[in-house]
Amino acid sequence: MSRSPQDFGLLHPTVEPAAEAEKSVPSAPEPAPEPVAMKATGEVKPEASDEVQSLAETSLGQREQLLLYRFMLLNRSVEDRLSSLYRQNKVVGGLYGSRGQEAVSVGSAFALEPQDFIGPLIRNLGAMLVRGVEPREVFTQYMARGTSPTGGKDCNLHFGDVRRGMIAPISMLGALIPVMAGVALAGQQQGRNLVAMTWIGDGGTSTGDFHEGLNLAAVLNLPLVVIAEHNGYAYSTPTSMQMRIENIADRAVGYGIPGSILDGNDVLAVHGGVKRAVDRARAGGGPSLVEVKTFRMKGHAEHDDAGYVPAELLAEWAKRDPIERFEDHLLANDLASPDDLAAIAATIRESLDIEVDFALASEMPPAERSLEGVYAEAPPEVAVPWRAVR
Amino acid sequence: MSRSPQDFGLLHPTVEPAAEAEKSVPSAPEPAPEPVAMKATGEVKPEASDEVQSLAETSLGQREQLLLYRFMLLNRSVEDRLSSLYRQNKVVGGLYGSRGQEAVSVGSAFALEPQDFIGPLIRNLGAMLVRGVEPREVFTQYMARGTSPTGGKDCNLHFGDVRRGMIAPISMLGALIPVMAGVALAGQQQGRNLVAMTWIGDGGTSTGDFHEGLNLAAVLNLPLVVIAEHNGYAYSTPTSMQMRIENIADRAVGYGIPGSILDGNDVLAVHGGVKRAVDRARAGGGPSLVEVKTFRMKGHAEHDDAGYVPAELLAEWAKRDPIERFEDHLLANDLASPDDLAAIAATIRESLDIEVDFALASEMPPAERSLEGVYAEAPPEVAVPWRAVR
Amino acid sequence: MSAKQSATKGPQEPLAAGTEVTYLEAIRQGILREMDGSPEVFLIGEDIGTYGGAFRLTAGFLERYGAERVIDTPISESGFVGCAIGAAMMGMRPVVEMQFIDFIACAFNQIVNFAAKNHYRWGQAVPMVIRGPSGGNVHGSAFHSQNPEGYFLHAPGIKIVAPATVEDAFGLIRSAIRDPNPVLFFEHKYLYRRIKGTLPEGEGLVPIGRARVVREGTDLSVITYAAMLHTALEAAERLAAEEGIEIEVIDLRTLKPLDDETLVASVKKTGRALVLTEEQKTGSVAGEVAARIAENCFAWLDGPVQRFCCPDTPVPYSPPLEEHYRPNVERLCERIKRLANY
Amino acid sequence: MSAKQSATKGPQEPLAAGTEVTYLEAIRQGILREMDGSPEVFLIGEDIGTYGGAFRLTAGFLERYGAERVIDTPISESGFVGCAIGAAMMGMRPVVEMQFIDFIACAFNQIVNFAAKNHYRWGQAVPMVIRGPSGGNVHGSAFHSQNPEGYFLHAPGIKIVAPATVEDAFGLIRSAIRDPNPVLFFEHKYLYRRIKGTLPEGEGLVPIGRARVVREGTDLSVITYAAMLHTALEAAERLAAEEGIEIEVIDLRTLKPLDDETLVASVKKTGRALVLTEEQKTGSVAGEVAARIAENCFAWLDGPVQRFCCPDTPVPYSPPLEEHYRPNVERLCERIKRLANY
Ligand SMILES: Cc1ncc(C[n+]2csc(CCOP(=O)(O)OP(=O)(O)O)c2C)c(N)n1
Ligand SMILES: Cc1ncc(C[n+]2csc(CCOP(=O)(O)OP(=O)(O)O)c2C)c(N)n1
Ligand SMILES: [Mg+2]
Ligand SMILES: [Mg+2]
Repeated sequence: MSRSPQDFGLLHPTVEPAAEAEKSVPSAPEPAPEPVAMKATGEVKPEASDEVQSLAETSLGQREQLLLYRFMLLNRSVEDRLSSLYRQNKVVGGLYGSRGQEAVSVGSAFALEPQDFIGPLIRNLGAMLVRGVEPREVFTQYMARGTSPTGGKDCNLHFGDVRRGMIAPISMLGALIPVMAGVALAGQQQGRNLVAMTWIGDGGTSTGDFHEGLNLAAVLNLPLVVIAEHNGYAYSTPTSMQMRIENIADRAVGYGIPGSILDGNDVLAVHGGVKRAVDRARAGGGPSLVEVKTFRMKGHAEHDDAGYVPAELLAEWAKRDPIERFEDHLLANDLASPDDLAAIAATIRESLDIEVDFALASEMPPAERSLEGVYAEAPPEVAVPWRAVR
Repeated sequence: MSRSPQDFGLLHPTVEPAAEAEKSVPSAPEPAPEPVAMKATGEVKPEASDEVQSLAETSLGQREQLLLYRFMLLNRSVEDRLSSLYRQNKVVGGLYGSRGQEAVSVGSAFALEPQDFIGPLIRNLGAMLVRGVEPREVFTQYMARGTSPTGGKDCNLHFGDVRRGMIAPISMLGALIPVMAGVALAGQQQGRNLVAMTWIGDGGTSTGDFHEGLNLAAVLNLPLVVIAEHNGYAYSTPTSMQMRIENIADRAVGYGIPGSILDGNDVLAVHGGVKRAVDRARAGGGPSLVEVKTFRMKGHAEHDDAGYVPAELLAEWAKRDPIERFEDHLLANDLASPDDLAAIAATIRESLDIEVDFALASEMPPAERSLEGVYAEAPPEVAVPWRAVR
Repeated sequence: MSAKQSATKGPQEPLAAGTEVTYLEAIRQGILREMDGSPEVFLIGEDIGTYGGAFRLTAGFLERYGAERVIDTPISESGFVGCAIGAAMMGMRPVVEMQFIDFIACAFNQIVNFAAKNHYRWGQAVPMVIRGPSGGNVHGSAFHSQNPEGYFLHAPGIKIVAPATVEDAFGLIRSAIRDPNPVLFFEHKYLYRRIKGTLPEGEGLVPIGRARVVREGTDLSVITYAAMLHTALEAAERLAAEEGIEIEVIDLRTLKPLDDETLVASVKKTGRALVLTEEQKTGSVAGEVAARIAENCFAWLDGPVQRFCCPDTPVPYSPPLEEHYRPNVERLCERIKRLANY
Repeated sequence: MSAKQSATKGPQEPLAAGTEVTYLEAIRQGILREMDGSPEVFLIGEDIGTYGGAFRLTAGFLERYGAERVIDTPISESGFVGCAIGAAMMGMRPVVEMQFIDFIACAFNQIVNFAAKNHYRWGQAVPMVIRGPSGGNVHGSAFHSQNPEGYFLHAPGIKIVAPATVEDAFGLIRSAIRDPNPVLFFEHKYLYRRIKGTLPEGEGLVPIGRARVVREGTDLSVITYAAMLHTALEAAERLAAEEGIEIEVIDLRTLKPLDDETLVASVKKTGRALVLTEEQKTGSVAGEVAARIAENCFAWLDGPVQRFCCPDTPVPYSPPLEEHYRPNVERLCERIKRLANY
């Protein structure tokens, strides 16, 4: 299926690569593009309860693959900017990143349709970018400016936008899963044919809400895709102290839903595997639990030097950097030239200059705003016409 | 292993059958008794992730088997008395029973040692009896009398006694599982070599606390045995609307702990299977999830006529009545004569007359007691000497 | 009365205006009308479909609205409250049942951190109702008798409603369902089948946020809600007859946001205030009300603002204990007399 | 100071009496002494072992006490609070860390329904402490800045402690660990490294349930706790210097059970009371305190009992918003002046 940035109202215009100039109309599907193979480097092993995605094929064509690349690079670039803003004391509060996990957020969100919904966590900036979040929204949020999506009321990636199919999390891990199940339920009730997608860390799978949410979604057969980001640690806690199993996907067994394991540092593998879960959900097959094996390449947050992570482990995973791997793939398969990639990087750089400047130039919010908006005056609008519910 | 009622400070003396007169000293193990086969009538099928206990063998000798019988009959008899007290408006509030599930409570609790702990739910009267609860404690509780174990402060089976290794539940299902994990943890820390056992309904396995408790117990490798009573319904909700899986034991997969399935209407199968889990826990093998297949033969509570349960299903399960099956087994294997069984029934009847009379003759508590005891003045005593914890 | 009989089983039809109904039936009728009127409204909870709910409040709803709008759930309060939150953000109007309101504790995080704060944080409304049987006097013990309003009073973004009469039960459940915010709707189980009233003409909406002066008086204001309203009214009649003391009785109806205006006006008139609730005293709604009166009516007060609540213990089970624990008419009259003579 | 440096990393030794320490170090030292003294005391929570806790409060404890007494858990607040409850019933003395106190909402049911009610229901004590960083002023936004005391105030069986000084932090954590009841110990994260004090000679125990008159005064009582104590003291000094108003400042220290005696004595002396807390106003501890004063000091009051709290909104993130939201010295002085001149 072909995607176009406008499907999601994507991105600052200046970062569109030239190749993206003529865009397909969202509703007009293109002929299926040639699958393009990517060299498998992941070490993911099949387990009794899991299906392992082949890394050697994809349904995505050149244009989509370049989009994936751009989103991953944008993800990393935004976070790099944030890191330097953090060092300049421009970030208010903590800074959380997803270095090394960009393929997860980007590859999975890319498998969605415009009507679908995401419920991203703090490490899913990539997914939000795919849904059309502008970098300035992220910069202003982290810098607590009045122009931020929450007007300075909430921090970091804690903002949503139902028009772009995006629900904001709360900090309490796990809580978003039942909420996204509810989004999926409403989609069903409203005949919107949508899929709800959310993410959870290895650590987050220990929460009661993970269990209650997935079980409820399974019983009600809701179109929910939960992506478990197995990135080695929950803050300082290694996965071995979080659960007594190797593969989070095994938890799917207890809910009677499909569980799969993907190489989370291979954006095509993520996209392909998640797409299967999304398609199944949309076709009425109910929820899935998709485990992606990846690694958190920085500390829990910017202040955390992650001294508890063995250097060898980091070095090992550095070799599997999802962006570098994908670059190799694009180059090796003649999907892009070094110049093409450099051009993408350059446009991102330029656009981020503008975005950061916008945020820096933004005022802090007016103090009295703190008193506004506790209660809603009007309900949310129902986005689509109703089908008969009786 | 040989057990004697005194191990648990058991039962009203009058209900001891004659055969029980000479008892072994708790610490003096008898030679292993001959295994006695019981005719398998359960329909429990093996599943990929499960081990199925053989119903055709047991480590229990005649004396223990007669004890099992007596506890099951006592369990049912106490509940029958409660039903008639309920009809006479003597019970204050709701009445909950375990008809058809007696083998579960009795068989599993019988696998414990004196130092072990149970955390029973409302349908685990049998387990409490095995631990030494006197019927009068139950009658006075249900009748809200001042002589009840809680002095009228709490209802039904909501009482505990750490001296008898018994923790009281709260109504919120699931909550007891992490608490019993804590009992197991303390046992480990204190070097008490104890096993903690608790029960949960099919419905209760949907709660967040089930997940958090079992996962924590698994990660900490705690000596906890959780028995999932798969009895067809959670109030009016059939298991198919509670979970998308056939076998609750499958949930063990997600915690990396052994899961097994037992015929819950075969007290020997329950005892044998649970004993294995208990032994494993005691030996340092960590927690287990033991599913017992059984059926709730009455409504959720006495007021519920269970009109939502198909009559055929009830009829089908009536054929597998755990007490009748065990009677057949005892008779067929010459472990008891009809007269022996009648004698046991008679002593139970007589003793329950006394117990009910005691409860009926008990006063309601004095009103001012309602104000006492919100805060503890002294901590609980640590029951055993400490081993060095460092 | 045949209309009332149909109430406890079988498919439901809206009953005609003027029909005499119980408090429980009024809530059912209110939900029924909202469901008929708005396809967004749906029910979710344990045993509400096939069984019709532990108190049979939704008996017949499954047949009438189908399984997509009457959803039986696994035992997972946090899960299905979360699910309702998600659906609400999508424009649905979930009405969640707690089988007993005590179980709301299991969904505490979803309610106070997700639902309550959402609109403030990022502007997205969460229009939903969580309702269920609360309160004691039925010997339900510590976990089937609680009044959890005090726990939620402190959560900005939540509304809390607790009707005391049939008319208010009907009008407030309808308003709660229409409100664009998360509303906790605490029904008093003791009232379910013990009080009667009449279904109104028209929509019968009762606005959230407005208290009601149920009985006018000049000597002292008793401020209360839910089952205790009836205790207050009984005391008021007795004191009027026996002592000539004229009590003004105010039914709060909405506990959050509180209707300061009505409270203050009453206390300024009477000069004395007693807050009567079934809660455990410390950290209660009664405390909040008393603090507001103390702050806003100081110059008008002829005696201390007093609270008459349950003591700070869990709800005890045995009848003599629970009776001792709960405020009753006798003890209320004594307190009022003392305060009136302050 | 080398003693203070060792505080943030590596194995811990008890520091000598007389050592100057931070509020955070005082809590650590208190726990350390209790763990040294009682093998029943153990710690459980997320990232408290290897990492030493998000605020490094337990840095070095794993090395000192081993993994059996410093237990890193999966992310499961309800699970590990429940686990602590079970262990406490067995005679252990668990000290549970909430990484941020906000996550306590996930364990609400275990706390208010299991731990709090247990002793009343069947006589079994549950001696445990749940502690963690609470409070705002660090731009932590809605989920890393909360003051949840108002939620728990209503739970019979719970004790709540919130120290404002280094000495109290040290003495109260020790008393909390020794108390045979479940104690919520709310540390104020803004104070962690901002205030200093001295480790006492001897055990330094501070009794739970006793407020402290921190500054004597004659004109008006300001009743407060935690970080707001320091705001109150600053205002008191300023008002004494600039206006000649002598404020009596009371630090509650224990929020449940409240020390009515000390409160009432102070207000009877000064005739005016202002309750200052960092909570959102409605349903707050401040409301309970105000209600008690209004009830017990009526005849002595020369002005209305007032509350100065945060408004009823979630904690906002951006600095100007959060500053506007929080009481500060300027606005407090204004309020006090108005009340003093009432
Ligand atoms: C219920 C809850 N408890 C504790 C925390 C504090 N906390 C924030 S992130 C985190 C670790 C999360 O680990 P994981 O779920 O694996 O996600 P990752 O950070 O690795 O992406 C913790 C403990 C929280 N946010 N929510
Ligand atoms: C958290 C929670 N929610 C709801 C209830 C109300 N409730 C009591 S028993 C019950 C059904 C329990 O079913 P199951 O766990 O299968 O146990 P069974 O009754 O079959 O033994 C329900 C819903 C409860 N006790 N706790
Ligand atoms: Mg992780
Ligand atoms: Mg069941």
